[in-house]
Amino acid sequence: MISPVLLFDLLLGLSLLWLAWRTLAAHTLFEACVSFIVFGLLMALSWVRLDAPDVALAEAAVGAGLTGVLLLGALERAERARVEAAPGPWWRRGAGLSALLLFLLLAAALITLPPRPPLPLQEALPLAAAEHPVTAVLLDFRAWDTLLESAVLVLAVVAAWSLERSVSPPRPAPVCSEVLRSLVRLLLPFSILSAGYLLWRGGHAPGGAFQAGTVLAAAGILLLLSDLRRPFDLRRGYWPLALLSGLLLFIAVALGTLGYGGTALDYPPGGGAALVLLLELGLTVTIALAFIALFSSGRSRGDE
Amino acid sequence: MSSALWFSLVGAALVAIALYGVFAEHHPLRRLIALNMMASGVFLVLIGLARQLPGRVPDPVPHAMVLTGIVVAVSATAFALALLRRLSRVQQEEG
Amino acid sequence: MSEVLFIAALLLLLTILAGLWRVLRGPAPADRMLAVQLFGTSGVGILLLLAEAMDERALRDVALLFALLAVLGVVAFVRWRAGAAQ
Amino acid sequence: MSVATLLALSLLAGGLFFFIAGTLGLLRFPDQLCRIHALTKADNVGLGLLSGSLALLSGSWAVALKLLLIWLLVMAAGATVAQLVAASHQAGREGDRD
Repeated sequence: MISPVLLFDLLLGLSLLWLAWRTLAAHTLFEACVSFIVFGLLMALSWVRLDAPDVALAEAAVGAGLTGVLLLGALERAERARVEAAPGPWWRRGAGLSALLLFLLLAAALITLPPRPPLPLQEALPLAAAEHPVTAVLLDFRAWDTLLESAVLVLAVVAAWSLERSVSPPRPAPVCSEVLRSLVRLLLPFSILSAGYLLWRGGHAPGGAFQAGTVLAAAGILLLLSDLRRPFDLRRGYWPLALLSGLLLFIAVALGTLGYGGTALDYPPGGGAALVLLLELGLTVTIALAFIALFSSGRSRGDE
Repeated sequence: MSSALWFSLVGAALVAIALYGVFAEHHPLRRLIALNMMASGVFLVLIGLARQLPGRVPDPVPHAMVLTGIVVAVSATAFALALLRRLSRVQQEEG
Repeated sequence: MSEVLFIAALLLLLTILAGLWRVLRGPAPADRMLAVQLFGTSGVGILLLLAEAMDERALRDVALLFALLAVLGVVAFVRWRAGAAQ
Repeated sequence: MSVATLLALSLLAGGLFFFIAGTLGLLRFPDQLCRIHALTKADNVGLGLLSGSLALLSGSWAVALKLLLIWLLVMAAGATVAQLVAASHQAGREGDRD
């Protein structure tokens, strides 16, 4: 008899595929968005089954929360966009055929992949500045990647801002229900608490800046959506500095370590844990503010 | 077949389905959703491979890459949506 | 014990799929959005079951995030409806 | 098998019953907002029983507290969402888009 574990995994995988197909074949844009939100939920379950709790945490915040909000937020505009004519049957057949070919190639490669030897990384882990392996990779071994990632985030925000009309007053928000406001008042402290908890745990267990940042961003977006906070312009005042804090901290630490030991982002012995925590703090702020900025861009009166 | 290999294969199939979607759909928002789905498929392949290491602990490097990938994918999606808004506005002004 | 928990998780996954089949066949948008909320609850249930079965405490944090953020999509939906009605 | 395990198993069975009953309702009675409104409640009871069962199984107060917190959050969100969607449904009834 098939074990329940295997059955669960089989069913989960099949439902992912089915949902992917349903999302693409959806009749309305709204239907596609809703299917994709449920798809994100099932993806989070798959990460769990693959022993990737860090990824599951990020997916729970991103897939089940942020992406849905972004897509539904753009729906009103997207429905009005004029689109080119639907591709013809031959084009579709060609696309289907190349998709099938791609799948066969990928599947053959995955099945015939030789077993991999254990990683040399395991030996280096005790030397890392963080106990948790994923955090160690993100902020110690491959800290350069994370530095560049925060640069990408800032770049995306700048690009989105550049597409907007310049000075435009915020759109007066429609009156929102009092029930929602009281829920948000209830959820907000919990969200901030959870973000802090995830950040603190990141050093020795699944969690960290990515998860904490997305949770904070989701809380901020909820705050904006419920009209408890007037929409504010992240381009004014000290906000840009806060948005850049992760990137700036990273560059500062890189320069500091360069001056201290000769190699950028090679932490001095004993000081690694503190530096990693500092970087995570900055990264959390950058991720949270970048997502809030990306969400609220294009939502002012001149744009609608 | 191990669970890890199974999920990798599902990831590969997702990439293929999404590829079809990117080419066969004509609405930009649907294409964007298909692209996001393709990213999910790629992540699934990566994490599945990370799980296939000997021993119980998965390889943390793909996990870190996927975490970075998720954040970058969301910001790219948000930027694409900003482009879409702009497109629809320009079309509206042209009448 | 973990086998029993996996069977329970499997049943919850089946309820999501059954509900999905209904939803995708198309009642009004509001129904769909409520159903998504319902799947969120089942998802939380599955995560809690797996946390115990796989002995991985981080999964309870994932469930916590699900519970915290489930409301986001629905709020965006309501705002979209309000915006479209104007 | 200890009394606690037995109790946990029966709570688990009860929780699953409510989840399945809710889904059967969803399959049997489509298109009606009030039905789904009632179904979300069935789900919340199901999650409550499930959390109780898992709290007993884990045998740790910290875990039990976290499960309680999650359950309360889900219930608060569920109630609000049902209210919001019902209101939006009421408002949008004249000109439905689908």
